[in-house]
Amino acid sequence: MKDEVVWKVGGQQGEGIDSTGEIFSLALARKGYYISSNKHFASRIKGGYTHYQIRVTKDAAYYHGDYTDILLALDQETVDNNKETMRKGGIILRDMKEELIEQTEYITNLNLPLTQIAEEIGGKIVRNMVALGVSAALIGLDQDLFDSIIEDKFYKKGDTVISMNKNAVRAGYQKAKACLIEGKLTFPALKTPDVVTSKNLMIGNEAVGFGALAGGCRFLSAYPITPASEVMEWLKKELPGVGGTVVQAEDEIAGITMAIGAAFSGVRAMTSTSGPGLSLKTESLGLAGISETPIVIMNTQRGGPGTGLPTKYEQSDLNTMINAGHGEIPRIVLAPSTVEEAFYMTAQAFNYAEKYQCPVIIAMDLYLSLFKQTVNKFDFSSISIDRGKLLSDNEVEKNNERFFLRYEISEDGISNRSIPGQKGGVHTANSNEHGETGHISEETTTRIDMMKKRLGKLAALSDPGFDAEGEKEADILLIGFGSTYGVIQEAKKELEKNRQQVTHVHIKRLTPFDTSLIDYLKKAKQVIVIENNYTGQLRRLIQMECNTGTQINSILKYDGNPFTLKEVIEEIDIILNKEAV
Amino acid sequence: MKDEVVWKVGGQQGEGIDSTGEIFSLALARKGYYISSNKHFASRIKGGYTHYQIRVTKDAAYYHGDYTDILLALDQETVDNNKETMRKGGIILRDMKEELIEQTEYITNLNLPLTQIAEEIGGKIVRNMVALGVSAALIGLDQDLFDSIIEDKFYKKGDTVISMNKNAVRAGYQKAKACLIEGKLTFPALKTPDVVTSKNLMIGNEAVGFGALAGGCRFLSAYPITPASEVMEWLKKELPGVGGTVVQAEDEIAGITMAIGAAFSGVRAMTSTSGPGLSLKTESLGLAGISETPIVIMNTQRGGPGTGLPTKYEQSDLNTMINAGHGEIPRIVLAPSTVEEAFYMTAQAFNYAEKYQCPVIIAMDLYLSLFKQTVNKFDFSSISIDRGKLLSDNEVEKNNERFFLRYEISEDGISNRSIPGQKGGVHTANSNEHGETGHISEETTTRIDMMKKRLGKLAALSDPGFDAEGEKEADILLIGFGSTYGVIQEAKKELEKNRQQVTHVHIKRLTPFDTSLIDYLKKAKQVIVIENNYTGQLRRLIQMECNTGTQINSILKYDGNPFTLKEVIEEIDIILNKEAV
Amino acid sequence: MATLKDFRGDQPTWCPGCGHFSVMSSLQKAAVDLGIEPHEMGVISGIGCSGKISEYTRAYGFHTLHGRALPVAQGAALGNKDVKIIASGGDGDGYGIGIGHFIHAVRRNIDITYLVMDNHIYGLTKGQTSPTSSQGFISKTSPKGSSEQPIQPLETALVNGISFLAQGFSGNIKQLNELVKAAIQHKGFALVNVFSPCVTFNKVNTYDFYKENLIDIGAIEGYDVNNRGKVIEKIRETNGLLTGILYQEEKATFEELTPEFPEASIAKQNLHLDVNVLKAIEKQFQ
Amino acid sequence: MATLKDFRGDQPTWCPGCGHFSVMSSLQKAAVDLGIEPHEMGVISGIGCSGKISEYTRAYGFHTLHGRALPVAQGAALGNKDVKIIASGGDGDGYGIGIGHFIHAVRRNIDITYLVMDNHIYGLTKGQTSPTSSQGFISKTSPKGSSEQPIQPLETALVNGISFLAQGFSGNIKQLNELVKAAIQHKGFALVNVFSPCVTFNKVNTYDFYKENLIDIGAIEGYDVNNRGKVIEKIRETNGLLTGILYQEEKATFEELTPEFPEASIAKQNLHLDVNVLKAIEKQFQ
Ligand SMILES: Cc1ncc(C[n+]2csc(CCOP(=O)(O)OP(=O)(O)O)c2C)c(N)n1
Ligand SMILES: Cc1ncc(C[n+]2csc(CCOP(=O)(O)OP(=O)(O)O)c2C)c(N)n1
Ligand code: SF4
Ligand code: SF4
Ligand SMILES: [Mg+2]
Ligand SMILES: [Mg+2]
Repeated sequence: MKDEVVWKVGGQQGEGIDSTGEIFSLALARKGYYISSNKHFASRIKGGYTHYQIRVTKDAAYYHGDYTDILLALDQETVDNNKETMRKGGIILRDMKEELIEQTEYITNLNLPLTQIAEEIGGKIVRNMVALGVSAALIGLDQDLFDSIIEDKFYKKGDTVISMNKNAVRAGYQKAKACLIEGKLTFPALKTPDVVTSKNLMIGNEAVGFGALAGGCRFLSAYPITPASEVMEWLKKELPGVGGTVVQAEDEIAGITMAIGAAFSGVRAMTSTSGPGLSLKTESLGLAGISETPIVIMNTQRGGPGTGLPTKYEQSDLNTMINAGHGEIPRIVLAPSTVEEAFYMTAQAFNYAEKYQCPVIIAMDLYLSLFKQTVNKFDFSSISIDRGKLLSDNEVEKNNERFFLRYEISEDGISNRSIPGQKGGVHTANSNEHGETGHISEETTTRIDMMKKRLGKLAALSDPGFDAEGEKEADILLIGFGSTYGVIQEAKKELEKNRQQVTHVHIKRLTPFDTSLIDYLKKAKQVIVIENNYTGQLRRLIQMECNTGTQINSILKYDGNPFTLKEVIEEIDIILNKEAV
Repeated sequence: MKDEVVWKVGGQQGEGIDSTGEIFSLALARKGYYISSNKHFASRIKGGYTHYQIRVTKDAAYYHGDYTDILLALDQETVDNNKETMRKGGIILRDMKEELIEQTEYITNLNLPLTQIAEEIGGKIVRNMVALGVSAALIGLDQDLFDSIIEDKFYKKGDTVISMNKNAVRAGYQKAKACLIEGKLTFPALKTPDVVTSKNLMIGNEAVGFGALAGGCRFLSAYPITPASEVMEWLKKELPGVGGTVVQAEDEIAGITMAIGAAFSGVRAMTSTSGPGLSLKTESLGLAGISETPIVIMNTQRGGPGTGLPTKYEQSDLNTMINAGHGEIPRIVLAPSTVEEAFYMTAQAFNYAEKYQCPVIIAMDLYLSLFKQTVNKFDFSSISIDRGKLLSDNEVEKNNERFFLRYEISEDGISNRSIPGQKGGVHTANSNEHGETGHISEETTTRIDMMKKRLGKLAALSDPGFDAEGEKEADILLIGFGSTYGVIQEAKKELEKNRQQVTHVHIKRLTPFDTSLIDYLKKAKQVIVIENNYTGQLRRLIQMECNTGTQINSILKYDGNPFTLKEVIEEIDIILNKEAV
Repeated sequence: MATLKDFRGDQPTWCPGCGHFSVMSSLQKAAVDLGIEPHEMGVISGIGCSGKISEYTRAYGFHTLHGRALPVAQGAALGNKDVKIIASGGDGDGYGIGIGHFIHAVRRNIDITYLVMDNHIYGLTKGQTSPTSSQGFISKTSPKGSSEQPIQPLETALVNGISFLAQGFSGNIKQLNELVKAAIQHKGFALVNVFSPCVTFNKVNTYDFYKENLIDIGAIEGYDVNNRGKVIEKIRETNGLLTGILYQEEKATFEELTPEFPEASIAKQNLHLDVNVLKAIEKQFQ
Repeated sequence: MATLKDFRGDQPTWCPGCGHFSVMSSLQKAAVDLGIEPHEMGVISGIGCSGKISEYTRAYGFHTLHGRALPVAQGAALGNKDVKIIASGGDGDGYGIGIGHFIHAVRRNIDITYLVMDNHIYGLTKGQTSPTSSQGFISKTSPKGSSEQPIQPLETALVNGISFLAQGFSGNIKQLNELVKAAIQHKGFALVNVFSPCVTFNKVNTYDFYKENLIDIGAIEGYDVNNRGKVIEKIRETNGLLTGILYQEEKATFEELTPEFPEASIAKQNLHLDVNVLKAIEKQFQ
């Protein structure tokens, strides 16, 4: 029995690759398996090679795997592109008139007349269902695996369509089962999970949207952009149900400034975008900073710069998320490393924004944003809503000065907040330097006070800024952020097999940076930062923040694709060997 | 005799403070003196206290001085605001009916009936001329000091006006001279410069404009903003004369993208702005980077963030100039430290832009941009124009492939460039990742090649990135950038009086950073970075780039005003004493 | 009931005689006349001399960025529909850098009032040509005369479906006050364009110029304030030198047209959702 | 003389049936018809499916940023007036994020041609509501119907002084070719708005829809292509569903109106100035 199976379907865009992959993964998620997936697609609307890779695991995993166990190849291009990725014992399943089972030492070629079977049942349209049936049998699951999904998916289309699809699955299933029973084909079955609880299957953008909703967000204004649009699209459906609204803005600047306006009015507000949009929002980020308006900005990184590689993966917006904008503002940049974390961190982002009255950026990346992963059912009771120093109507009304001291100098640098409509709370929010009532001031003393207030207030943010697994005194310290989490985890396990002491630090908050990392840097023998960009932005950030003089190695990849585990291990080996010389 | 005089005129905006200061400094520049000046003004159009401080020195200086020797106070507010700044032996000159000379041990109060004298000659309008005459006498210069300027300034208004003004000067002059001669008043005269050659008197924005013109810039598109507008305004007057043009764009994004279009067409093109505008240009900076279009962007820093302190001085755009923009691009950021350098560096910026085919930012600040300084007459013959790999029509025509390889992979990462209209040069410039002809490509190998090409090409830039005055093995290493140059120079001299070995490193190129600084960091006993912002952006940049682990101290000021020498010295003392404990 | 004094904010630093004074007092008077309290109004301005209106008016204010008053104002209006939102700024702010937001705000028709102080110049940056400056206008950035045809904000607004359009003049504060009042009372996006002379930098579009050239629509026979086509024609004919309520219609707002737009102000929604509500939403992922 | 083949660039990846194919071939054919060589033309596009025209047309191309084709194009046109500059993009690109540049380009009247492929949808990002989508339009971002009135680019251009305005349809490539040709020949800013159906994401504004609803101005009696006011009226009457050259006039360009605008292309100016020229300029500082 196996702990995992990597299943992949490939073909041309428009051949239903996506929906096939989704049905497959949802079925397994309902059975309690963990799913990590990855897609390859071209930046065009129709046509072009595409594939959908799904790793099914008994235990939690956050990496879609280097190898393929079952390849469902809808055309020859899929075979050509993927045959090198086949793992020993794997099966390449092709749709061919001529049935064939060819077991080589390494893999099995399995040609089945999928189209023909489908046509007998109801048409080529159910071909992928036949293939799913074959897959279920190979993995060792039941033939009713997809039944409930078929029912959900086609309930509007009626019983005929439903039973046609179910039949297609069964036909494929029986075909494969027969081969297995007859011993023409061998494939070890997948172990069942220890605890069988069905899981959520979702993309990171949905998790961000849902996290926002659960975290009290009631307003989103944004402009469409790949790979961020799903946040807006999802919230457009869901926010009205909880008393909120979504505005499709005319551009990214309007996207953020409308959100700032809504936040000023007292609403938890957000905008979502990707690199080019973030660049356009740069000036307005400063507005939120100096006016101390709490907003949340989701930025999902894609291949840059310029229009770059809009449908490819990269982690190259770190510098700009942390630094962009003239002058100096307080900001918080959170980097979730899994889809699950994207949910909770987004909810938390709104608390941070209101508590510290500053912009909070959620740093996602295309991998986290777009590829479906399983997530344990959410613990909604763990989500609290803390509005910080936002005063109630009654509290504000107590003020009987002419102006409310919206920017009152206080010990922690955070001032009480009133919102339009509240009696006693009149003030001017301002992008100009201002005094305590918010009115313009160019006094040097005021300037100094306000700078200290704004830039000092995050000092109180003492939550840990990274997760560390392993000891400080490590042979190897691996550091990453964002969606490299899964692959670094597996690299750590691999290296530990050689009895090396490996510590994995994953940075969760890029700024304010948690400099307790210094201890790890000083004690580790080898420090390696693993990230998907050219210049080593995270490494350089660590150098700037920690200033330890520690020699830090980089493992970088910037070709638009995530690391494979093999690449990471090889690069680590090179670094270790270099040192050994 | 004195080596320097600090002269200051103050009053309400609209009282001719500016023109008084300008006539004064121009007269002295013509006599070969060096001028450093500083203005204080409010962010409003009329009214509000303002002053103009001018330091006249026999030898070159780049700092306007801490103290005042002659204060021309047009109102009581000026006296109140400045009396603490008076240097021993100084004179406060007031316009009062009642004549008075009151010599205290520390200063002299000199009340003269300036208005009355002016009215006798031709009206209150020449009051400031009377005051200038007084000033000339006090400093020990001739009464015809202002004659040529009066002639230049009023030549359109005719002889009556000219002689009225000259008479006003003389009247003031004689009044003061009489007091001096009679011994009622003492003030040591100013030494004459060793070499009497008249100098240019200009603001940094004019120097940038002129440097651009001399450096071959023929197109500027920009949007008005304080303190950058003078670049556009000056070039609007001057570019047409040399075959260029200026477009006032509808916003900053159009400002930079029009310049990119013009650069694409083969013109040396530029945009000029300040912080908020730079923030808006962030996305387009990336366009220039990935499309390898050579453009120059002048950013003059003012008080940030947001609208901030638009008429105040700060050095807080460093982070954003270096980092802003999603994804990764090659960029050069040059930081002139004097008005003179602003001229030569701007000219050079166009060579860099074309040689490396990337955006070049000129990092100015409000102090450098707006306050008049003397500059030695320019050595125009030192300016060369190097268009890099821009091919001639003939060279391009040799290509008979269907497409020109605009992004050809080459050893130095820089490709030959053709421009529209050139036969044989057809290609697509692109903000998407692209292959050698410029057409979109998502191939991983192309991506890797292009990233290496773009981000590697600045490796060849080996010009020194900083100026060092002093030894590497210093007791104290002072580091700064931009307009702190002058005050750090004088601090070095002060400290050297105590026999301390002081080295002053002034960073001239913020990126690519010249890491030969590492040597200095490692060898100095004390490292102190002096800069005008809150977070120590230059210090942090050095930490990131040099990663030496050296303890670096910061001296920071962020109240909107430049450092005084006194502040710098005091802060250095605190640091040194802290260490001593 | 609030009085004029209640609406006075910081001490203005505009040049004596600046047209912006009248716009500000018209707004303050309109609020008093309409029985609005300072805390029930939000004045959201861009950057420019004009933008300082949010400093000088005592109300909830937001002095935003150059060109961005409108989107901030729209966000604030959607966030709390119980507050009267006034967006405000200059010609450069609104019709130069901000023209994109302007057109989209017009067609979006959210319930706000937009006051533009149109002095045909960039005042705060000390006198550059603005998008409403006439062709040939001489300034620091067009020392030999501007080469561009001025933008036509009134017509642009009309063709893109504006539901309330008025134009006033700082030299006629009585009328201006009425226009601002009507604009605030209008449901939907209401623009009041005000000729508000810059006495320091614009020596062409002066008080005298407007006194001589403005035509009040009251004086035009058969002027039909509900006929969009005819209004456009009239504006074209008179080179835009009209004053009064130029166009008005009843029109559904964005809020009304947005499905399920919350009845109660969004700012007052309960953020603490029942776990069952969240679980019901979660179902779609299972 | 260049042939159609000379203008073919990269292999298009548009969906089969996409309206953008016709716009591209019309441009290529117009260039051939006018005897323009590929190296004498610059195609400057924004980002969108439409923006890919600069990939698929063999000419000097610049595939810029979303919404920024126009300023880049204007810069390029001013830089070298001997090259024919074609700016191009989609409705989202040009009338959404880019509408500000559009209006200012119109009033600036630099000599370029602007081709907008208007499919009333955001194509490349997979089907969101665009600024020209009709009210009530259903898409991913307006699942219950859009709440905004569509933008009116034709009228907006006309009221702001456009000197050439045409509208075509991808289903009528013969006419489209003529329109593009006329636009290129026009001196000044020329807009060709093209109804260019997105067969994948827009099921409302289809070929059939346009075939049924478009009126050619050739079929309208007494249509006066020089009467701006009347043209605006006509567009309003027909809800903009007109094709043909809708408006044209001779008008001085920005280049002509700009004092001392260089005679020779700026790109060809000598950059090496004589020291005496520089010294003469330096005098002002002494
Ligand atoms: C992004 C940005 N660009 C430019 C500026 C500089 N700026 C401040 S106000 C202004 C123009 C003011 O003109 P207008 O909007 O007409 O207002 P007025 O001063 O005439 O009332 C400009 C360009 C800025 N603050 N921010
Ligand atoms: C600054 C920025 N925002 C958003 C995007 C994402 N984006 C790419 S194309 C596009 C819209 C395309 O629509 P349209 O301009 O109508 O062209 P079409 O694809 O319909 O031809 C958007 C929003 C981007 N690339 N850059
Ligand atoms: S500069 Fe002009 S607009 Fe600004 S305050 Fe003065 S008069 Fe008013
Ligand atoms: S998505 Fe629409 S616009 Fe894009 S290529 Fe396909 S049909 Fe054309
Ligand atoms: Mg103005
Ligand atoms: Mg479109």
